[in-house]
Amino acid sequence: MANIRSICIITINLTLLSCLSHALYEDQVGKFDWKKSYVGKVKFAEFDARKLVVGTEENVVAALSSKTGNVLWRQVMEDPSEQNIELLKIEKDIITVSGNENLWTVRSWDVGTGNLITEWIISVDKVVLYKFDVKDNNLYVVAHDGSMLNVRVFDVQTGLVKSSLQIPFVATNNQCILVQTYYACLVHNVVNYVQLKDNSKVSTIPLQSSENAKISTYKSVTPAIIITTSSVNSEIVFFNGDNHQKHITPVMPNAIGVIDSGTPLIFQLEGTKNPSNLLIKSTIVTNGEELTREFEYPHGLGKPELAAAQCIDHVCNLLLSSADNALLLVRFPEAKVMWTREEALSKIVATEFLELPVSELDASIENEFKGGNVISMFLHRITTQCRQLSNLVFGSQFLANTGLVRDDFGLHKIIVVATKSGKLFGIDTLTGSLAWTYRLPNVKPFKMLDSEKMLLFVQRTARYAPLPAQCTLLAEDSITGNGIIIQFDPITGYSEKSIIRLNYKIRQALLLPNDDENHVKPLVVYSDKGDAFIYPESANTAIATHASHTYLYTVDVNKNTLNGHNLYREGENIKTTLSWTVNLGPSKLVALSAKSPIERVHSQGRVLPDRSVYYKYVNPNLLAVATIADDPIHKNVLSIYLIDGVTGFVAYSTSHKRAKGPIHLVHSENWLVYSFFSERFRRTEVVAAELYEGSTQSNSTVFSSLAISQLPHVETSSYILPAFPLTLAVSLTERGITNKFLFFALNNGVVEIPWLLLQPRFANVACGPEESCIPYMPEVPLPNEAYINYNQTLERIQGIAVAPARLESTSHVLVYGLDLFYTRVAPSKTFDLLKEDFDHILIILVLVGLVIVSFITKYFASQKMLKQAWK
Amino acid sequence: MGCRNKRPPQLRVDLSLYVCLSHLSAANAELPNSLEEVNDNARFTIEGRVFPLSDYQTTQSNWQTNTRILINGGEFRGFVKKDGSFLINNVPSGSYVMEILNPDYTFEPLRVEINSKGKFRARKVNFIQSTVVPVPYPLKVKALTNTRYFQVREQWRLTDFIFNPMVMMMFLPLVLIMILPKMMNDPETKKEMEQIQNLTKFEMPEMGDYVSNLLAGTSNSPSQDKKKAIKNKKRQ
Amino acid sequence: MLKYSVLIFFLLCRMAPLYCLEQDSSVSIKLYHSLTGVKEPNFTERSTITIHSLRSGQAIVDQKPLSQQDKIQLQKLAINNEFYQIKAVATAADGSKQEFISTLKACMLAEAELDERLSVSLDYTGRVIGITSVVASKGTCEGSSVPLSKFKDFTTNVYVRHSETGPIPDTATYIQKLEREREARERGDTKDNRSFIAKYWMYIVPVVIVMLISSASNPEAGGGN
Amino acid sequence: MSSKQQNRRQKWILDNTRTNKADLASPPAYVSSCVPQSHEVSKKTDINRLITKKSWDLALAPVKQLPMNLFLMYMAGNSISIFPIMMVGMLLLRPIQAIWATKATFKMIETNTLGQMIVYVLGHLLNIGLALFKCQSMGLLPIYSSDWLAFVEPPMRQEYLGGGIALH
Repeated sequence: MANIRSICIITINLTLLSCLSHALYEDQVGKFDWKKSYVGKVKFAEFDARKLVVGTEENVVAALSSKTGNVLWRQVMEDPSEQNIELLKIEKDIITVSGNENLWTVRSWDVGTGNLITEWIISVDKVVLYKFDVKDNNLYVVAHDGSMLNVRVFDVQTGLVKSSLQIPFVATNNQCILVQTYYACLVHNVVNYVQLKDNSKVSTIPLQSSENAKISTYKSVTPAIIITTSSVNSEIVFFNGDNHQKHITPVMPNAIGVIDSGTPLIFQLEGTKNPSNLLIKSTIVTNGEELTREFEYPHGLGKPELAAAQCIDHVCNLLLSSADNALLLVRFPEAKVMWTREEALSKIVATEFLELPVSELDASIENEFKGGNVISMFLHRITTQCRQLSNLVFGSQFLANTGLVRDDFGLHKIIVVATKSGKLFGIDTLTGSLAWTYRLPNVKPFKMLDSEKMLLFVQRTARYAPLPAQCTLLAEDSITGNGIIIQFDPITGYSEKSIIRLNYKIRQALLLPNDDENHVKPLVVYSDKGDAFIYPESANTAIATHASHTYLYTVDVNKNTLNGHNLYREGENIKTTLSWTVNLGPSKLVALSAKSPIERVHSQGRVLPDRSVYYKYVNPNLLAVATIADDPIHKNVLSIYLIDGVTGFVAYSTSHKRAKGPIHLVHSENWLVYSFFSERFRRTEVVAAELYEGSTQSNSTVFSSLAISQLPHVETSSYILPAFPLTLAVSLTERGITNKFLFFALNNGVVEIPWLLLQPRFANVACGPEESCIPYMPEVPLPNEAYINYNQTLERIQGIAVAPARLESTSHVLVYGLDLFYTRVAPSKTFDLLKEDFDHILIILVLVGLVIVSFITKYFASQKMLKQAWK
Repeated sequence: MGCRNKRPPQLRVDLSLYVCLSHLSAANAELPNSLEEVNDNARFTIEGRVFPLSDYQTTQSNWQTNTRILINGGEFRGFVKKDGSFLINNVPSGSYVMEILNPDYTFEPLRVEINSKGKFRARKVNFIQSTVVPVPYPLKVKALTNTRYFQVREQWRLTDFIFNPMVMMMFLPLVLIMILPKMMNDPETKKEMEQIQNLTKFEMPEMGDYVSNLLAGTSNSPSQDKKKAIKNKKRQ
Repeated sequence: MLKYSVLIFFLLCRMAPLYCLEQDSSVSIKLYHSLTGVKEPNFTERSTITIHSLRSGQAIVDQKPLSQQDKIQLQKLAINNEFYQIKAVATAADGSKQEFISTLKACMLAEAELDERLSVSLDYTGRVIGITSVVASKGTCEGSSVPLSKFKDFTTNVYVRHSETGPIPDTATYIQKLEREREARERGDTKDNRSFIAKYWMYIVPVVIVMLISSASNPEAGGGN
Repeated sequence: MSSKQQNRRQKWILDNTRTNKADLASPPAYVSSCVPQSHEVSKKTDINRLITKKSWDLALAPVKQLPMNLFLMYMAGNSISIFPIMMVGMLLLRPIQAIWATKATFKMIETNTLGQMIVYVLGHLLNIGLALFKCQSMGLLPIYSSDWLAFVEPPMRQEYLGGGIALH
């Protein structure tokens, strides 16, 4: 019995030593993982033959199939926080200009394959607004400093300057656009424009009403602008040499031009009386002939805008881009939506895995004792069991009505995802399909260190059958900056109360661990004024007893301080009071990590080779904080602190000199892993620190942060990571028995690294195969088999969400970034499941064969006995 | 050297320093770290070329698009052209790790060092030891292998089954039981066996006998002596 | 009555130079406490602590005696299971002041007979980042009545806690180990030309013994035929 | 019982008292000292003696097994796989069964065999001890604190903490 553990360890260790992590078999590809590629919010879009080429705010150039909307190729350029795409045009090739205020990269790409053709840079000293456009293989770069236009014309392919000219042009810069070779500015009540060539003169377009006027580019082959005077009224002005010509009828502000077999057309979108329908209007420019089609706009999408259009033989494809970053392709004369892409999913700000409700049938069994008399209960039982039997025999077609039904192993879950654009999604883990969407208007995420986050809490799971599950999302009103709360059912996406806009700003929130009488975990929202509010309000009394055991901490990133608060109940309200402070002073707080509240620690100690136990210091209230300080001698100094969140006691602190970000922290059980870039050795280092109580456990029944009997003993060890991590996460299983995996998100995917590989070895304890210990290796091996995404590229990974399955061996992993990738991992292999390649047929055949053979031999044996008896 | 031919002409007009050195500079380049501050607006271009494995064209039709070149994990990015060459523009002097990422092929990362004068030095990345294995610049990067992400499923083979110790243990006694008696039937072998057994026959003392002798001897001997004495007396 | 106690603590002592600050400095800490609970804290002066050398962590604690009223208040806090709060104002050698708050359960303090530990945490430069008052105990309490006679004066043990220097990957020993292994392999290659019996005696001897025993155990079977 | 014994003795008795060496002259070349002593023969043939010998044989059988078992256990090794486990299991179970069946084993020997029985039981106990030692060296005995670690419940959490980066 005692050795079962060691057996497990030995087998695990053997597998570890053999391949260091368990890899996928080739036939498992796509069996339980899925990947979705996104490109981001579309900024530029152009059709080319059967392709749709887009340039997005994520600084990505991609070609989508106009038939299906799938990504044909995608090229990810520099980080959008540093560089942005400023121009995308298809001449012969795709030409993009991306960069920041004084440095631009001009690239041309092959439309078919996405190969780079040329790349050259424009670097300038003077920081003014620059405008770019391409016409006839010339790149026009216009710098406008208020009084003068500095125009340079480059050859797009070679980067050579063809000509450079200066044109006097007086205008404020913010209302100017460059349309092909025309530069136009809105100045008071007129629009001035000039053609970019030698000795050209500034012309003027007078406006009727100048208030709120705006000018924008008219997307078309011919140079033209749209002058918008109101939200529904605007006009197109075509340029022709030094002259201009207005289109006869006013158009909608987002009109778009396209040439269909030589006929120039204008496409516009208009609303209809039916709010779910939209009207597409095409107008022939030359004669004003109109053709309109009404179509049903898909439910749940935001306000659309025409992004691009293409016509081939009177069949037009219109690309619509909605306010919630979705893309739609509408075939025009049919007015049919060909496909939609939810590009909002390229910016995920909150995730949560939720268990699904039980099937109707199982639920009906649970309701058994709610019936009246014995006979009806008996009948109920019989009918439900008959149905169960028929389900077992004929497959589960009876349950197919929803599909979102809990399975035995908890492998089927729903992922609730909140995106930056304020759209919520429910994603099915089995297929990756969207179960529901919900759009929140005027919502933005909170700023948290260098990322953007919303707070998503699960107040009630689907376990309490008749009551639906309940999630709560906290975010910020994009107009006022006040907090918003939305409660919704994560399984259906239905919200009873819709958005509650609060009249205060949210500083932090905390979900209490105890349910109220409706099985809802109360949410305490802490405002910027220091007040605490409870949602739902009815839970106020229920938490009265728990309030005194509940503590809240806040980390002020601007002041670099940490504060602890006690919660107490006064009358009907919950109040907070400051209970501790830690001041990290001039150092800059760069990372914070708390333990997962659902994590369970199964083993309370580490077994030493002499089979004694070294007890872990498992403090669920421990916070890990990383700061970086500028130091005159050591450049940057990284400090890591482990701070108890209840008392503010600094349990451990360490510092690394000449260390640089990005810092990633992961904190679990009794250990902490962090990674940083060492400038001294110019490599990424990963440090694992483990906390121990010692060879006795001070209190084995309760853990209290307030009672400290001995300081934790810290073991550390450091490793080299031969890569550049983007984020760090750790696996999570139901009961915490399974070994832990660390997930390092790298540029080519997510690598799983067993914690045993990083766990600090005790200096005075031997380490070898007999001790089931992997000897220390300074460089963390990254075998190809450890990539959980195998050969699928995951770009710009921003986070990894992990959740346990009901099966102890397995955890769910969702990797999000520009791509969305879901898989399941089993750090100690699926020890609680039959192997996938378990041969049921062989076993059955062998058993049947044995039975038959035994019967045959029995027959022959009796025959022989008979014969012998006769002898 | 295709990369030099395809390199775009230098933009001298207003590009602040666009240096593109293509001579081998592994020689006497200084450690750039010390010179970082000297001239930090100088920007350089790293060039090189990716060489495909011979089976590239057959297995991955569009490997150029799927190959990304990252400097220091994404600080700078490069793209591969159709002929395999690449440029990374606008890199300040310093020491960088260049990774070439392709989903199906493994490339070795390289450390590229640029000093403030624009001298390039490339070497293999070794985080553990400070041994320098120089690599010629402009870089020529060859794919090492096909990347294998998957475990190979074990196939059921008869030999595996037969040489399984359990099976051996079950079959060997069977063989012995079946064959040995038949061998014994042959008189000659029987004789031989006997001979062998005679050879290895030892006379081992029976232990029980020994102990009982010992015990009996100690307990009985005085009485026997007495008996003897009595007998002797009788005789006399 | 003034009570001086000098307490020296070397905490987490494994390697002294690990915690050596680059510049030694001194800190003086003024402690205030609130005996009115955390809801409306009312801080009164309690003691002054002077740490002359952060490197050595020597602290001189100058405790102000507790008045009878303070003791009664403290007892009340302990009975009602309320919190005892301290405010520490640390004045560094350069004159910069920082304020820290720390809270602990009054009943725990009472049960420990006012024996508390003050943890002064420093960052790598020796600046104070946090001052926490802690009672050494194995468990908490939910309010307790302690007789007044147990309340005498605060016994404050000051722990100056430095920031460790983080570990760096141990490449040197690894390289040595690899080299040793390589050498061993090379040596092993040359040495492995012993005779068959010399190499595998441990397998041969048991086989021989088994044969001997088996033949000895059934001599009748052999000789009986 | 004694009469029965007597009968048996009658049945097998070989009256060697009658053979009188003194009566007959020794054959030529007979040296009396070289001939096995006649009283030894008489001892061997003594029924009582035979029975004691048999009973001691029985009693010492477990002790005789001990070296064999020792060797077997040494050969089995400390790895945990089916055969060593089976061997250890047998080694542990057989003596226990045998101890239970001590009475039955010694029933056929109709003398007072208490001493033998004790030796027999002790021998089996030695074997059990060997089996336990083997279990211990294989790590199958839960005698260390680490063996009970899996049953240590995680301590209850007394405080609950929440929060994060201040959003405003």
